[in-house]
Amino acid sequence: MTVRKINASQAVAESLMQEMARDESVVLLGEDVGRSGGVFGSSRDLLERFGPMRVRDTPISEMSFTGMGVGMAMAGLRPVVEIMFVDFMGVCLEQIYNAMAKIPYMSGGRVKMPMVIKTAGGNIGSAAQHSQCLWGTFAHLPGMHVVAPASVRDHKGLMAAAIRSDNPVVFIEHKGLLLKKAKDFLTGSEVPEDAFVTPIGKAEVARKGNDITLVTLSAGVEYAMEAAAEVAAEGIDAEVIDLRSIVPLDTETVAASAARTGRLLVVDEDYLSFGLSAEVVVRVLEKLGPTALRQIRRHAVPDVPIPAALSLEEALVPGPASIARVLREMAAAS
Amino acid sequence: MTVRKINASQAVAESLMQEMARDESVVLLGEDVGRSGGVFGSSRDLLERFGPMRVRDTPISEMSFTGMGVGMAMAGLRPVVEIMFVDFMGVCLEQIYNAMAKIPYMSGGRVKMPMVIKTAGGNIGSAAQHSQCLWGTFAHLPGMHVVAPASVRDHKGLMAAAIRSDNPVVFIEHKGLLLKKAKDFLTGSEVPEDAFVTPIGKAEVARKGNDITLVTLSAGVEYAMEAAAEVAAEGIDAEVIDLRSIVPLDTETVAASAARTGRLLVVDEDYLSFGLSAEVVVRVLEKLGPTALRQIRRHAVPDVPIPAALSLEEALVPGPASIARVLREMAAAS
Amino acid sequence: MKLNPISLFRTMTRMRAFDEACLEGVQTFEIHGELHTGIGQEAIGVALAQSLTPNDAVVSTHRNHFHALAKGVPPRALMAEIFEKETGLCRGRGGHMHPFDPEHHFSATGIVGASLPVALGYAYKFKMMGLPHIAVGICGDGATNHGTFHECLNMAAAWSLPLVCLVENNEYAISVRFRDVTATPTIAERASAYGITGRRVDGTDVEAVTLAFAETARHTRKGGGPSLLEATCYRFRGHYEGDHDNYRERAEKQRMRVEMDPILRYRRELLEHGAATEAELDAIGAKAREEMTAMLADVRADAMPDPAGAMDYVFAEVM
Amino acid sequence: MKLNPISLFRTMTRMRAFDEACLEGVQTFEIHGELHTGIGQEAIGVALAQSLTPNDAVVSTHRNHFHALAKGVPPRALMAEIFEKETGLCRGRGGHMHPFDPEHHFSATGIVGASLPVALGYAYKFKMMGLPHIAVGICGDGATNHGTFHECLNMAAAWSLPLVCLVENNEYAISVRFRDVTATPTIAERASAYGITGRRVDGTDVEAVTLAFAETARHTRKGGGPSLLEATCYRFRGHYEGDHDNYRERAEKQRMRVEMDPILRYRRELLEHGAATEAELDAIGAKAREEMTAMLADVRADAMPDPAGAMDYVFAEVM
Ligand SMILES: Cc1ncc(C[n+]2csc(CCOP(=O)(O)OP(=O)(O)O)c2C)c(N)n1
Ligand SMILES: Cc1ncc(C[n+]2csc(CCOP(=O)(O)OP(=O)(O)O)c2C)c(N)n1
Ligand SMILES: [Mg+2]
Ligand SMILES: [Mg+2]
Repeated sequence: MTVRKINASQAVAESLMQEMARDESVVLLGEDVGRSGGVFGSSRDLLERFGPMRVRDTPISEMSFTGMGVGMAMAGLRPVVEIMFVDFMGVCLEQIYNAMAKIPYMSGGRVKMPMVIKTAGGNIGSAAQHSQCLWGTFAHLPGMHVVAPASVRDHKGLMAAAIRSDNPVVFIEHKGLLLKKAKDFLTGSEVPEDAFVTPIGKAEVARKGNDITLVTLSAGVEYAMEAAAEVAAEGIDAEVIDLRSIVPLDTETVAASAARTGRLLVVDEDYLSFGLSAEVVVRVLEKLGPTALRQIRRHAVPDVPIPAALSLEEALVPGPASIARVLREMAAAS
Repeated sequence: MTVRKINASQAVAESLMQEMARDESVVLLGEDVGRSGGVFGSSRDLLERFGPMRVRDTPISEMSFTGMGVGMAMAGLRPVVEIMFVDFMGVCLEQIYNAMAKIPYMSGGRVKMPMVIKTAGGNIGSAAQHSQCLWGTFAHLPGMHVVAPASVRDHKGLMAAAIRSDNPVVFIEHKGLLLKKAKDFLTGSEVPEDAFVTPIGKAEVARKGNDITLVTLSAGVEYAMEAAAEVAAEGIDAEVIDLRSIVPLDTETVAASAARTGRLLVVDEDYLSFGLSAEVVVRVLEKLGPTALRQIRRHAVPDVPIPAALSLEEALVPGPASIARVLREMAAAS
Repeated sequence: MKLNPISLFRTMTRMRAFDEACLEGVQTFEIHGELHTGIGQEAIGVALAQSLTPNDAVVSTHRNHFHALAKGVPPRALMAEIFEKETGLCRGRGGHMHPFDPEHHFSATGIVGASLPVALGYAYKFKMMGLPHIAVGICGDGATNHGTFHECLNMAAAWSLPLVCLVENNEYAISVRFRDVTATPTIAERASAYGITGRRVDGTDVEAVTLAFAETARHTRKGGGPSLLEATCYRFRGHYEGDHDNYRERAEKQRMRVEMDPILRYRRELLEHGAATEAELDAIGAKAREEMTAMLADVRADAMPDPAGAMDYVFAEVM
Repeated sequence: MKLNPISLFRTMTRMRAFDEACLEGVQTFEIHGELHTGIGQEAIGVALAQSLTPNDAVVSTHRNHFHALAKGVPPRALMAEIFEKETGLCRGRGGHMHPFDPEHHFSATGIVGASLPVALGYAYKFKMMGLPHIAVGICGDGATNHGTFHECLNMAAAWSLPLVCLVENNEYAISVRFRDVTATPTIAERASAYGITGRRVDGTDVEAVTLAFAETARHTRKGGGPSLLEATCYRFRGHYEGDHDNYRERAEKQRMRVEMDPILRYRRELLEHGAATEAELDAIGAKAREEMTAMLADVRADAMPDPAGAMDYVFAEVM
């Protein structure tokens, strides 16, 4: 199988291309997915290849075209609905959580919902209404899988898995990763040319280590790898776990690592409270026992809207430097 | 001060009445709040008293009338916007979390947002799209206070506090409590006639106890009181804490109790994962230390949409019987 | 289109008997939650039944029983779902507001304004596949003031999708009067904002609404793009069972129950034109009630869902 | 209404110079994120400036600079906010998409379709208090296909609120052509769905759009209820700085930049009618650029917000 270096937006576009070629029922719709190829280029060339009925530029009517996706899925298609930025989910959450996520259950298993919500999150200096990750928001609401790829390879493999899944999947890309050059990925950017599937629900150990279990996902993995490399020089050996998906959450892999290290750090670019970080901690404790961990740390956006000024954003959003700082603090504390 | 027994919907209506009389800038709007007096009667008599400009029956246009509330607040009014059932927040979350919750911060503190979202949640056999609590969803998104009263007294006092607050407040009533008769409240239904304020952010110990710290809110408090009374006969002495608000979260009160009992149970009628229950546990551990608790339990809706059939709902939603069962299990385990 | 008056009458009568049977479950608390009956709005259900093909899709609302019956959803399974039985259409998981029948391309939603988008998805698929089917999105007058009405009609018209938007205008959204919250006297006239034809018809005149719906459906089925049909009617009972309904004048309700009862109206008409005798029509009524009473008895004997299965069906089996 | 041509010209010129000064910050990465300029749409900004009173409210969009300037937001504080400085209108917390100026009753949102609802709130308050002010909700052509357009115009009309909906129709929502996703050729004609008057005007003809907006505003201010004004225009730059903008033909862009430049057009007109000399107009341009260049230098010297204050302002001080 040929393997090349490509970037994340190419990986997503390639996966869409291959899945659409493979299965005629796959349809992509959203704002600017067609003539423009996606504001991050992650649907480039698809309109030319598949035409406007399968690659549909929509008006700015998210509530209705998300619901249109629900109807398409019920009618037997496999829609991929792009919500340009995850921040906009507030205009269409109704169709996402009351319809897409619940219809399989409400129908007593009679209706499948093979639908993907494709959206972009993450902090790249775009202020309060165009930053955010919000995977915690989706994950709290039952009935959907929530995926957020980190490596370029996973952008391709997890998108294929999401499209082929008979379950609704919220697929959250990170704007920073979409804009990153192939050569700059610490987790590598070698991607097989042929289509392949990365199973949803299995975390990956991105870096093995013995001292501290660092759990994160999406761009957090790149930041964590950078931080881990930095503190490694100081003798701190962090294990970096890329969750890949929040629902399902691979507690198994996390708990196995935390049982070894006794120290758990969750790095989350989403808001701190009532989200991913506490859930990971408690799942581990539920598995290992309430006193199994010597140290527990959460490093996330501290419940504040994302400010416009970079000087402020940097003070709030986890990045390589702040992660390294936390790792050092943890290492020093015991 | 005269004190009478009234029910929760009366308490809310009375509080609205008094606050509207007190302050001309308070305005109530939403579906069926006027001519019908609210589907649960919690805005009865207000239209007659204050007229249609201050008590506004709206069309089913939640996104826009929620945003209208935001504009009213910016223009100097104090809007109370009713979203009939919390389940409908998916059609207007945009204005709630991107505007109402963020504008104070985005404006660098120049704009105040004295706005209340009044809504009803809770499980009373109304199936997947008309049950749910969703306080975890609001709480994850920064910038708003999230309140859910339990006692009749708090329905009145917290509503007054919400209206007088310069911060946006999501006020989640429980349908079961709104429909409950005054005489059936275990937490009492004596309410002063005059207006009063119950501060937002301070939990209340609804029942003192030494064995297990049971943290809950809203109808959960009534269920917990019933369960605690039941197991008390068996020598299990549970302390029941009514959080009253999720944001701010009164970690102080919870941690103080848990430090004494060593056993923490969170009972949450909202979905289990990525919500209130894990957050409470981790806040306590962050305060007391990672190995401070002998037992940790979460009892919440196990990440499944609410089914229509009561036989199924009862199997999923915490109630007096299931809470008593968990308390017994905890007591037996150590 | 040739109408069979007796069949129209019978279908209306059976629909009403169906909902009346359900009402018995409300008295006994077998049905908890807020049941929305369609009583008074039967003629519109019949109009649907007369024109739809098995492959057409219908997406309905909280007030969906007649639309489901019209689309061919098995009444027995529907009633069992309304009673939340394991034998129900959705194994008791959905309940009366959320019946899903993929075989008959029928679904509903309890969220106002959420039906049209889903119908649009079916319409899109039909167009994409070049199929001669239509998707009918149903909503109430209240729902037409929701943003999705605008968004969906716009998209359907811009892309010429086979969507029929059928509005049941019963003048109220719970307690809120249509005229108090709507800028235009009719809904049909709003069609011009989408360059499509809108039509208003008396939805309690079963022949008129049947013909109007048939024409509308034919227009859309033939590739004419989306269409909008407003059928006026009146809801005879409270918004839901348990609604105090004190926001409508008693006099108004009494008058409307006489003037706007589609079954009574049609009965008078049939008798006047000698199309049937009193005895024949009474027999149809009696038979319908008998059928539904028997069905109710059957449904009551069905088992409730087993709590052990409460967590089933959240996700599809893993591939 | 008596227009002062030189003042119109000057205001347009200053607006463009303002945005051109901001563009310099994009080159240098002082402004990161996606800056949306209004270049090409100045005449509409001027129209606002001519008719609004200090007490009127304006709620704008992601493309808000000219509307802010028109409403009297101090340019210095606005530019500092665009550069995310502590001296900015919102202390660097809001940024270019979210300027809030309560003193001048101006705000904006980065969410498409989210401006009209907020404007409606101001309109409601004005009506409730019996004040003679109007609220202007601004949106793009793309935003008119969002549900809030429908919901807000409906409510405003049903309750006769003083809302002016001003649509800047630049034919594109990022890459999506208005005509590809909209059922009607114009937006103005959709007004009929709300029983209000809709009007379409050439938004690059500064006098025409100024007069049209003035009439529209007067109608609404006088208690005539809401109104809708569609101003046609063309966006000269990419949707945001950094946009590849390869979805618009180069030829189209070139042609439009000549034909639809409101400043060039008005310059030609003024010269033709002898209302001003080349030198006078050049001087106005030079002065505007000078002013904005100086402002830019000032802003650049301002401090970035102190990270220590990153958590401030989430909540108001406790009572
Ligand atoms: C988004 C949303 N808002 C509010 C409700 C509560 N609600 C249920 S039915 C209804 C009235 C609907 O009126 P209409 O569309 O005219 O239908 P009708 O009940 O008259 O058949 C309301 C407000 C809801 N289910 N969904
Ligand atoms: C709800 C929502 N959907 C999508 C976007 C992304 N977006 C920002 S501006 C824009 C296009 C807006 O077009 P239009 O309303 O015509 O305004 P213009 O940019 O042309 O001035 C889009 C799609 C958004 N900000 N909010
Ligand atoms: Mg109605
Ligand atoms: Mg535009």
